[in-house]
Amino acid sequence: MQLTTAGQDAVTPALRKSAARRARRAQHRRLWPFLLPSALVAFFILLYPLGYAFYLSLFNYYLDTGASTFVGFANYADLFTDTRFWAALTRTIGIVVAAVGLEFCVGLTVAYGLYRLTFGVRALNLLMFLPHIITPVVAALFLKWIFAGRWGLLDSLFATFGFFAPDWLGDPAWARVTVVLADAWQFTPFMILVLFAGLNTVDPSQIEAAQIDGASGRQILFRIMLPSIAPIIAFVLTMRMMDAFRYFDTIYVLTGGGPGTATETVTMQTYALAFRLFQIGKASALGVVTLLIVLAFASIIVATVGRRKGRT
Amino acid sequence: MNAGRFRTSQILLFVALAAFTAAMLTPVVWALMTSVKQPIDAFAIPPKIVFEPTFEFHRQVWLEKGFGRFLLNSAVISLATVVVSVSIGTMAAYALSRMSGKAVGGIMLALLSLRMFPHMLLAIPFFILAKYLNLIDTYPAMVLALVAINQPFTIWMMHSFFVDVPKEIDEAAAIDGAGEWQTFFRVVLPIVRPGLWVTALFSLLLAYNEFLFALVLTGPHTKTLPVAIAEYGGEDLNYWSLSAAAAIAIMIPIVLFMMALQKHLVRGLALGAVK
Amino acid sequence: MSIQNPGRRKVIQQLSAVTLAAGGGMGWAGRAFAADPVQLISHRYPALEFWAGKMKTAIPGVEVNTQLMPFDKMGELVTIAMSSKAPTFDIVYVIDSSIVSYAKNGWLRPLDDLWAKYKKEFNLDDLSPTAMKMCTYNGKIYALPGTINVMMLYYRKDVLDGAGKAVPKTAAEYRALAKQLNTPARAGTISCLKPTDATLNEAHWYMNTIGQGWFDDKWNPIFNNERGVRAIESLKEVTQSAQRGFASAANDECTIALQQDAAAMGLQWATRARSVDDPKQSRVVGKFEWAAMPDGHARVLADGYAISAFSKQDPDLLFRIIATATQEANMREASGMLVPPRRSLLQDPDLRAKNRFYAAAGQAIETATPFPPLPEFYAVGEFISRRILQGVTGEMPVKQALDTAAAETTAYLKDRGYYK
Amino acid sequence: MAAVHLSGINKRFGETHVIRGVDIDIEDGMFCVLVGPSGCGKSTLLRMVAGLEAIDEGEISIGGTVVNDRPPKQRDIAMVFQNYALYPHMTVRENMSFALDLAKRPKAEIEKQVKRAADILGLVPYLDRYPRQLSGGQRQRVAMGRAIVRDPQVFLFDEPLSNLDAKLRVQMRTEIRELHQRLRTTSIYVTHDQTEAMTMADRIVVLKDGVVEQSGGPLELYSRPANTFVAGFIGSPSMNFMPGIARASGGTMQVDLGRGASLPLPAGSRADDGQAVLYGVRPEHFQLGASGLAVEVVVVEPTGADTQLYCRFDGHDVVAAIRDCAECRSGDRIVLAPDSRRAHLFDAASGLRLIA
Repeated sequence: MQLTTAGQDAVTPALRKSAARRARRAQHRRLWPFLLPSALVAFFILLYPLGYAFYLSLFNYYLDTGASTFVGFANYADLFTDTRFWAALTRTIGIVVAAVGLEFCVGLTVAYGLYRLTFGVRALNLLMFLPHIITPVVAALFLKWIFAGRWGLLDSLFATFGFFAPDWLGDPAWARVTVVLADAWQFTPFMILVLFAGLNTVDPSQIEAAQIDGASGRQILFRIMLPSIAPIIAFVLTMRMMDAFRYFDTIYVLTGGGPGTATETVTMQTYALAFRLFQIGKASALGVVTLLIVLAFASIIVATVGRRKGRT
Repeated sequence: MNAGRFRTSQILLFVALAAFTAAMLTPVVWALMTSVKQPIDAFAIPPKIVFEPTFEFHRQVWLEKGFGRFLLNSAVISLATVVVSVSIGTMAAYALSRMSGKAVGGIMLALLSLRMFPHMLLAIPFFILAKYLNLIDTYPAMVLALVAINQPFTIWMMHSFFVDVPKEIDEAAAIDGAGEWQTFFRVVLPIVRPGLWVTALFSLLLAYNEFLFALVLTGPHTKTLPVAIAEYGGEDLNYWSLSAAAAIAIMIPIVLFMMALQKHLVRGLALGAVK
Repeated sequence: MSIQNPGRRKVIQQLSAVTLAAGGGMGWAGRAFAADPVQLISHRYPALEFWAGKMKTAIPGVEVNTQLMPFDKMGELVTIAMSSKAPTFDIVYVIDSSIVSYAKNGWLRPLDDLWAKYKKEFNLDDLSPTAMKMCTYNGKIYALPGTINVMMLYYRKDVLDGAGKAVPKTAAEYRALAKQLNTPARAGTISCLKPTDATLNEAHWYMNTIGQGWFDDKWNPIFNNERGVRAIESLKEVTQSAQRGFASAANDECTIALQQDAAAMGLQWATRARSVDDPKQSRVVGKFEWAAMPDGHARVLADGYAISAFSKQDPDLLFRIIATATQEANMREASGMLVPPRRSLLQDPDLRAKNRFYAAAGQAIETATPFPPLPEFYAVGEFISRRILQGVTGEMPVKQALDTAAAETTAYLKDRGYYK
Repeated sequence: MAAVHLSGINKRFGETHVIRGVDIDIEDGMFCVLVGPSGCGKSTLLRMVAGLEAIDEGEISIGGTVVNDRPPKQRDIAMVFQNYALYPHMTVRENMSFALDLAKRPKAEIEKQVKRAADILGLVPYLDRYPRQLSGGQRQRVAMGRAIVRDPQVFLFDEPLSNLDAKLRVQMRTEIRELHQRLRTTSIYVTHDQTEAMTMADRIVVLKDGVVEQSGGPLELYSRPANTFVAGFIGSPSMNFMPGIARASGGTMQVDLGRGASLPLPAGSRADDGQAVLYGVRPEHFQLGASGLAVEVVVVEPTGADTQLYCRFDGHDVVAAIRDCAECRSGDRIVLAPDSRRAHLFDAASGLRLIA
């Protein structure tokens, strides 16, 4: 047998690349049929409206009369000079950060509690999940009965003892808190479930090793378990962040964005633009801007946690 | 470890978690009570814990307001959505998990952005599309819309399960003589079955509870429960009691479903859940 | 096929259509209803539910499908459907503000011909001119009124008597009284300032009694003039004596406050009068009395039914359905739930005796002021109500808030072709 | 059964050229082991034979048919994976019968084949268990069973023993070998472990950086390594290489290792005067003697059968495996005499064996 050398580079790089590409394409061709149905649905039913929305965002288009003129990026320019938009955006980010943060902290605490608990876990887990399965429109109604001024459960309960609790929905600062609590009520269960499942994936031998090294329960949680479920954390945070940005139904029912504009989020403003002012072009522009902002946030989360994962 | 102390700490932990659960359930329990109270008691100050229950509103919901039909609509639409969405989403997720190259990352990110777009802006094009296809107030319109908005989540979720299946399994199947479809259906899919249940549950939740598209795309023949409930949004307190009664009713099927699936749920999430 | 009888075959058919759609891409069978039923979309409150019921049986053999829902949801749905010229709805519930905007958009069919044709048969001349004025746009009739709804003063006779106070005659008296009656357990008055419709309704009274109204005759905003600012300042002052949670209260929340003895008086719709006397809802049955709002100028509206310009049904048939459902006899039957828009009924001694609020309602209607007949009023109301709320909650000085609203309103109206 | 021929195989992953013009001929019924350090391309080659990796250039034929463009299922091969790749949701029986089932073979035949394979591998008691209920060795057997039932033309093994513990590995090694004796199916076996290669192969192919360094029978590679890489890779402990200069003195060539040590040329080799060379001696080819390398013992490791001495010579480590050397202690100075009939000489620059 011959000793062969690397001297067969007579093949041009282009040819080489095309061979590799051909192989990959063959592999992809076999997988295409799997993608096709979903791609069709995504294209016709999602991408098309999305593209259409972007197209509309270039017009000064009134939904009610159908009057429309091409304005280029004027809608975007208008948005960026609109103080109401900036206020709504800052407020939205505040609400999203507070809500998702609260959900994560409570979710993690409870998930860890469930993880440590040795009995009754399944029943508690199921019961805790209930708020998450309630239809959002109805969930908002349920919460209104709790938080409404005077005759709401909280207020009237406190009043029974001659103590007047904060005006949950009527005070601008408290209204923001209430809106955050409302979101947390509905989505902390989701956090708990996912994080609990995540904690259960941690290799027990790692934990035992840490115990032998003398780590405390808290150290084990923060130094061993959390780093090893970092991708799960990234997943729930991203998912929640994206959905919280679209947070609408509950706010609409609870405060309608009020008092004043205290709880008006970007999506509330989109709604107002589209269905009150019929400025569908502007609303679409706002939708596109929202999408880009959220995409940026999502990339940051994924990148940060992704890097952490690389380190551990 | 001191067994006694261990026991005490377990009980304390249980009590704390039970208290948390109770707090979380308060609005639900309160709504349940509201549904069996006359409005005069439901919104009394101070709140009434002891009252004479009335099943008037539950009776009305089912016997007079035709919620049985809406439940049927909801069931048909959400089950069809789950079946279609999970099957095509799973296929796509499998393909994406087995493809390489930059395009895949791009597709996944594009899917994410579809999830982020405000739904109310999709409602209008959806309506126009459905009108054009003459599908307003039909099941297919609603199912298609739900499948579409469900795709990103389904694909992301299933993708995370599929990437956990070692590629050697596919290769072994290929060598055993399985084609792509056989590999998918007979080998890879059964392995991720717990994940399939989780994805199905969340898709079901989304479809069952979807409101906005249902409002726009359904009509008298296909109206779903959330829309039916929201139609009793206000302007009379009896409507609130009806909403409460209907809301309690709408939860029951999902609760039962959850109970049946709970074992798969935690296991499924633990299996993949984007490890 | 009716809603109540689902018809298993239909379900199975549609299920298989779904499967078909899933398997066969875009090629599926559409739906094919034999004789399309008439579609009604309407807001829901008890009186409207009553009308909807009557429409179903109005013409024997004609099936009427009804969709009743909250006002804003209905608005979204109608906007989406009508803006794409969809024949989804045949009969559409409208109020004064939607009549002008829908009519301007060309979404409604003028009814003058049908009106003339059926005037005799349904005694349409008896309909109140106030109501008919609100059903008219650019000289054409667009809707048949079912109700005339007006906001009036609800007050607790027992509480006023106990405090030795009389029913307030002026806005200033009202303000002072609210302050005097206010206690932690029972607010001096109700205030309903949930964005945005409720705010507009309530501010309307202040803007027309203390202020000089919303617009001048060229549609220039005047609500931010000196008196307008004073009007909103007064509103802000009154909210000091309003029930807790007023900032997120709409009609329902306010009604509960009245029913549960949590407020002594307030501005509320006439259609709610019955519910404070309903023992299943109210703790204060028989204790409320009513009057026109001090200084008049409360909001009044007509609600009724219009025919979609895109309907494929016979307009004659649709008109007859509406007219039959809202005929005099039915109005008499529904008298407790609504204020009938017929002169004869409003004056009817029987009905007046049965419904304690009729006298006050009649008076209120006479002194009331409708919304400006600006088709875009509902739209610019978005700016105006938000800014008013910012003024009331202290996010912004009232003057600044109203000026901002005025600027936004002008810009919006200008973009829509005004002031040329 | 069939012969397998690889000719002119090239493969690149992006910019990396992982297989560079490889030619291998494997005769029918032969057990061929591809061995080399990790990253040498041996697994890639195997996967190309299996059809799991595309071939950029060159040709692979099985049983005389070029299979380049055939998917795995048309190549009539079976493969055992490093992590076994058992189907976790199938029982042992189902795992083994899956391929036949896909091929739509009659039920009775499938039954018979599974039975046969289970008998051979001692899996009969485990047929209805799931992979997760089996030990590592048992899983390994199932993976083999899955290959056997197919009765393929070629068996492919991708480091099948690397996940097993040492004892089991030795045992399975023998079993695989026995199996091959019995079935005589052409087999290609990939490993990084030269011991496995030596003990199992009919023919070994040593790969490094995508190039075949040498191929041949185990003993051929052991006694006549073509270059220093193969010489160092095959055999355990590794061959000692001592740098030196070839010098002609008195009509014979000597290798001058410095420090006054000078050794005769190994048998059958030649060198030019003044050529820089490497003198290679396997540890087991040293003896204690009077003339040779004077070294200092650093560590003594008795293994029972022999004693391994880790020594120092002129700044190099030298390892010797000596029979019966109980009396050596670390720090001792001893003289190691290489057996020049079994020593090797390589060119210091190219690493190639210098042959007379």
